[in-house]
Amino acid sequence: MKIDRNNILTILAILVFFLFVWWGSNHLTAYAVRVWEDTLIFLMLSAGYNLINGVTGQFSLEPNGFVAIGAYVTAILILTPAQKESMFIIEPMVPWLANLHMSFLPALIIGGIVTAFVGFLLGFPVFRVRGDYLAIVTLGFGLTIRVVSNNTITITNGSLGLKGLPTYTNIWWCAVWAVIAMIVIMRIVDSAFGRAMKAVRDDEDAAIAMGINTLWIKQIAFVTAAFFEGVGGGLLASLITIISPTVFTFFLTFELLIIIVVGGLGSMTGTALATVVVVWGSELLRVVEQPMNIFGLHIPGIPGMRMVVFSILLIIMMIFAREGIMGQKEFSWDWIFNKIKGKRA
Amino acid sequence: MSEVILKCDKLTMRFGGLTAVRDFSIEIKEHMIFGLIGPNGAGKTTAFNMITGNLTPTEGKIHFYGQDITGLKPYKIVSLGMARTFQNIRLFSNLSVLGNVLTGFHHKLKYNLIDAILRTPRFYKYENEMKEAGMALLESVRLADKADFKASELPYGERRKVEIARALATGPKLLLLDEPAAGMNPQETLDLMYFIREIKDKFNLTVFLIEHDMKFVMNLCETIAVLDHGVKIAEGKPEEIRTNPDVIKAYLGDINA
Amino acid sequence: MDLTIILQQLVNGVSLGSLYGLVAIGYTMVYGVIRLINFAHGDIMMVGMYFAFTGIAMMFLPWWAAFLLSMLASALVGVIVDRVAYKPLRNASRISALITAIGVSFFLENSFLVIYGGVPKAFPIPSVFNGAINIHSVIFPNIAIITPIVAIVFLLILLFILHKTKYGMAMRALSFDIDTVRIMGINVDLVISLVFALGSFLAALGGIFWAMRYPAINPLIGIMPGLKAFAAAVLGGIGSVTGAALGGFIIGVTEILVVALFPALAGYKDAFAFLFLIFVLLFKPTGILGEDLERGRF
Amino acid sequence: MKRLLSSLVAVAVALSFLASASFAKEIKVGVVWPITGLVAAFGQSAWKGAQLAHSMKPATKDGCKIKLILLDNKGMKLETANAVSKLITDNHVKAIIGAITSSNTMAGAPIAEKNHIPMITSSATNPLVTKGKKYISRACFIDPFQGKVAAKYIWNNLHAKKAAVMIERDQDYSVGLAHAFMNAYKKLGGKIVAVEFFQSTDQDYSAQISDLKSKNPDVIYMPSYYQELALFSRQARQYGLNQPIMAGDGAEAEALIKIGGKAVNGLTFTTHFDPHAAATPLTVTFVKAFEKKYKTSPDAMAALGADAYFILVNAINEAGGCKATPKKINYYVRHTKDFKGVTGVITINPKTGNAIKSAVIRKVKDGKFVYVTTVNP
Amino acid sequence: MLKVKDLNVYYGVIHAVKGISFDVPNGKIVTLIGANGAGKSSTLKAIAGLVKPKGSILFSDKEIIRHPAHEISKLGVALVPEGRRVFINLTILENLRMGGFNKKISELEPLYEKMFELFPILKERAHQKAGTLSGGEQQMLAIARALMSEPDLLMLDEPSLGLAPLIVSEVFDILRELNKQGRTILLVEQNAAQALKLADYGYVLENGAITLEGEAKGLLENDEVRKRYLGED
Repeated sequence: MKIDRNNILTILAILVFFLFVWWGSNHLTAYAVRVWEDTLIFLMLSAGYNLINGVTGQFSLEPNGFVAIGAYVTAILILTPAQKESMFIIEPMVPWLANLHMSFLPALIIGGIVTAFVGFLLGFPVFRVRGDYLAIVTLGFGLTIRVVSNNTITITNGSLGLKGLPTYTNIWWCAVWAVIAMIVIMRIVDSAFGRAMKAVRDDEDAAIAMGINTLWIKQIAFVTAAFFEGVGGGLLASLITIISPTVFTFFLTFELLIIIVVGGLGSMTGTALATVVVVWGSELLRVVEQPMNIFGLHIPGIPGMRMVVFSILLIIMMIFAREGIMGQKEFSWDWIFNKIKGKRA
Repeated sequence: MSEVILKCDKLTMRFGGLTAVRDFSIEIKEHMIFGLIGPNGAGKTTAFNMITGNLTPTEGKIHFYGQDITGLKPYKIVSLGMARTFQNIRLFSNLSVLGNVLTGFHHKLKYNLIDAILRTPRFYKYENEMKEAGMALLESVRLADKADFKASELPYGERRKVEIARALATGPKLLLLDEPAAGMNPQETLDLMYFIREIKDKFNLTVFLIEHDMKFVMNLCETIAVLDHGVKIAEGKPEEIRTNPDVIKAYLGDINA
Repeated sequence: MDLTIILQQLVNGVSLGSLYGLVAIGYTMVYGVIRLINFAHGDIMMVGMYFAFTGIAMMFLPWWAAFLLSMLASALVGVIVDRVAYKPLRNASRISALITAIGVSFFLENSFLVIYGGVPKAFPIPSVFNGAINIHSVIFPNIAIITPIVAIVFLLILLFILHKTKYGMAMRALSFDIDTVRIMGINVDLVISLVFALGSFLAALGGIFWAMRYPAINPLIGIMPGLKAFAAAVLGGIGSVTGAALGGFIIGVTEILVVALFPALAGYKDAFAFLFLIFVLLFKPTGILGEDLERGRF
Repeated sequence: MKRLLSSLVAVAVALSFLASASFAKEIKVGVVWPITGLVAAFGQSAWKGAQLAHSMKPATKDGCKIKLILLDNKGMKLETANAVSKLITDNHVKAIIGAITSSNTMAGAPIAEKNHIPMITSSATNPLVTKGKKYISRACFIDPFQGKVAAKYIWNNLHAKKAAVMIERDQDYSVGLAHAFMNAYKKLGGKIVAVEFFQSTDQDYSAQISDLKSKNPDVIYMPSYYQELALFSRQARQYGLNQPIMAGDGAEAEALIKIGGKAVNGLTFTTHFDPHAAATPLTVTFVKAFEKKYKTSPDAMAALGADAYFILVNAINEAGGCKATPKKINYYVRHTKDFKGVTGVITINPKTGNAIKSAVIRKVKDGKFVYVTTVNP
Repeated sequence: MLKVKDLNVYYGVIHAVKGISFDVPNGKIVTLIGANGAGKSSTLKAIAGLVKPKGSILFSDKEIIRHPAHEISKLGVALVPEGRRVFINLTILENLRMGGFNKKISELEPLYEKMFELFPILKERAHQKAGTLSGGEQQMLAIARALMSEPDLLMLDEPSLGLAPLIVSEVFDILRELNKQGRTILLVEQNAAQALKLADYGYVLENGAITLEGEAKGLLENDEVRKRYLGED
């Protein structure tokens, strides 16, 4: 890596971030830490998702499927053989998986790699279609993963799911992985590969005419996204300690979609901001379900109102502010310095 | 004197029951400017798309420098040395002018994904090399001062030039231009004509273009083929085409009317 | 597996398929005119079920009146959804519109959850639709026979509207180009509202018949049939009404027959529609009867 | 956009202060139940029960007010974990009631366990929920017990030697209970002649029914929820499959009879309580109050929700009202002995946290649920 | 008949038409010429109500600016859009029916007859899909479709685009004929030579503003126009 102003600033920013993590893990309430853990995992998931949806412009709806794969693989690897034996009450687990056991880091990485490989295989059929068709086909993939995990009982334990996973995930795991994901993805975006991805997004036929193997470029984005979504799934699995086919529903994809749109499609720094806004916002929205007194007026808590308000806010945002926070722009040091010097961005 | 670089042999393209192009044969020699004319819907763009690999001909063969390229993927054909522009200018609107040009280098990229992620010396070396080459190319088409502009911010005429520069970045031997003068006024068209001649010499190109503007084609091209309803009805030097009775009947009408 | 069972299953499949078809028509028409996957369409099914439920169980209307009112009210909901949420986004990118549609879907689900509660309601089945008939010891539930008939009748009515009335013609023209329809002196927003009304009307009809097959309704009940109906619409060729109906029949029949013939695969039933869809898209990207709506790429 | 969001956040923060401002002498109890999402029905029902129980007993003996804070988990695991965490660290609750389903409860349990906050679940019946946990207890019996009760009833009372099982493949509740039943039934000497699978929201059971007809069991055990049970019963009777059907506690809902009509007549199921076969005096007062307030009889979810609350209040009482520490509360929850709750007499095993209590068998007769018998552990 | 005053069209930040004013008198042919991106099409779209402009557009002394497009059409303004835009998925007859959407059923039959008289080619193929027509035939259909509403003002956006020179002259002949029958025409063209030969009056648009105007004959003689738009040195 070159030692120049921007890289030094980036390293400093990362150090400050970890300092915040260190401070937070000691001073924030367990609940706040918990929500920050969610935020960081979601940041990793949505950064990957934005690479394929925002940067490469391939509107796909598969992340819940990828997250599920990563979660299952990691969970299977970190459970002890004894735990698995007691859990698989319908049919015993296939022996070669039942006896596999390893520590968290290799399990996460294998989870990511397996997911990436599935993404790679999936890419060939799905990228033969474009636009809305791609959306619906990838949506079907997420659904298929759920159906498969319900039925491959000797691997996934069917609807009973995998329970009592060891809780390795903590704020440090989340923070380090989120930073790795952001660095890797932003570096891909800021390279010839990223340019090719944007070219595919802006005009796929013209990109082909430039000699770009667009299938390959889409695959790079897809597989990278799949890897980080798989790792994120592993982190989530160990965080919530129990996974079953119903955990990773379309709602997860939908939340990620909201994040990348709020942040601005194609903008990674926007995604980071939006992750914080959306994850914390939806926690803060719990207020609307609590009974409250406003100026002496008693409003009883209406269960379910949170989701109603959430969806209304989303619709309003799409109508009035659909560019998101950052648009397609990216926060960068050059941009700041130019801003300070008053130059054209 | 010069070698045949593109040879189309009885190309036929059918869409369902419709035959868009029938038995289309041409030969293009090195360093010539070849024009293909005909009304909308005559099959010109279809012929183009077959040559660039966007469509696979139902029948017939295409040879490029003697190599059979029929049915090859478009990006492979580009790497063999053939580049194109589009009728309605298709730039990457959210990339800068330089970024647009750099995409043309992608097919001969010299670093891999790992280099990009780890920011290896190789990454910096070739990334800088590419940027320099891109700037040099923009310099040579007199667009260097616009390198940082978004492609969508440029006026029409310059966008066309950027599109051509982008195609040049792929390092073509044969450049295919789809109605380059569409939407330009006579003054701009004239500029474009000089521009095409200039880059042809500078980059040692062969040019194959589709056009409507008769004056443009007649002045620029050495050989012209005329397509009508998917069939080539004439081929020859501009003055031959101008006086060819078939062409007059099917296409030109009384040109001085 | 003997022949009577196959026959039974076939009738069943046709009945299920015609429901998918009814819902798929709304997807295909909306997509045809404004290029939007109306994610909330499955939820309109749910809205139809709840309205009909309210009519019969709470307002004590005769069933036919409740059904009709429910379908009309659902049509109105469809129109309102379009006017409020989709119309401001006509010129926005497709992804914005699609996300809005997902937002509308969540809004409908959750507001019905707040209004009616999450406890599934028992949908009252009018006696006409209850019971079964016995033909040569093969038993056909009444509902399985009535459903396809109703579906075909409404499909024919719809085709008549599309091909023999001037507003139907305007709808077909819209699927080609909105601005040009506008300069013909046609109030395009009105036509789009009509499309939403027709689609939602049929979705509510589909919903009501769905509720009579599975009479425990909850606010999330529309999601799955909605997705499958969309798959049916794409399979049949999006933009084509007959294609949507055909796609619905195909998905319904294969879903039931595969389960009947290969019980081991029964668990994969819900994924089946999508695998089928992927397969079709790979070999015929525009679906069975579809035309290429993206025509003119070069 | 940014301005919109920041002002929204500001309003939210201000409101949350208003909402959480408290003055009275009180002790906070968190409730994590699904109010939205796929299993919202159960959460809403349990919440009704708990609210009623709260109105019946809003404070401890020494006048310490109980404040219930309900958080919706949407039936999702991640949300459950967040909600439990929030209740503990933001709301400073001393104990938690939740969550409805076993898997959601298990997602929240490790956090309660780590923070030493007692958590009592009203209706998570999977044995793994409390396994190895010191702070997790439950107000309901566990699946193996319910399965055993059903097996015994079929073997002893129905004298059935051959049973078929219908399993709802994608519901862990159904899969778990079915296996508990099969193990118990086989131990008694019974024979499982067929195992059929189906899925939630399946509309058509004709394939399974024709298979069952050919296997000719004496009884069909179908541990599933009421919608599927009602639909299956209707079609089974329509297609001439007339064997008795036995089910688990998921059967209990008015909708079973509304949907099933005559076809569910005779359907028998194991459950937690019967509102009209009073097990304790509390049953009578609770059912009466419930019927007065909600114009309907409480279902098992509501009764269990109330019981979870009553057990907790009882423990808080013992632990010293407002002065109670979570640790003490947990001690008394775990040492609940012969507590006369709504669903019967409850004793909690101090070691496992599982409730030891009787199960009730009810059946449908002439369009009504009627009491059959009580099976003691 | 049409009086445009200080017309401005914005697309986001792009100022496409910058305060132009012009008149189209009754019974005349007026042409707007200029290069691609000069704002010609935007002007027509603004008049037709397809984009939201600022300024004033008086049609038969009635302010129609910001009226919805279908209202403007009903007042008697018809547009033949750029690229023809015939409904390729409808038959030729249906295309005509779309043009006469607001006509009573009884009024339609004579109008069809009139169109078939004007464009005999359409009659032969009345029941074919418009997509099967050639470019020139589609242009005829687009004009016929516009005429079905019996407009007082007929606007055409680049009718010569992409047509063989032979067909172009045919189309212009028809316009001349229509004008003789009393139709007022506003024509936007890049093919300046043809357009000026046909028109009574011309305006030259450049970068969204009018730089020259005058009798068409006069403009044809103008050196500047000859150099820039007719390509003559």
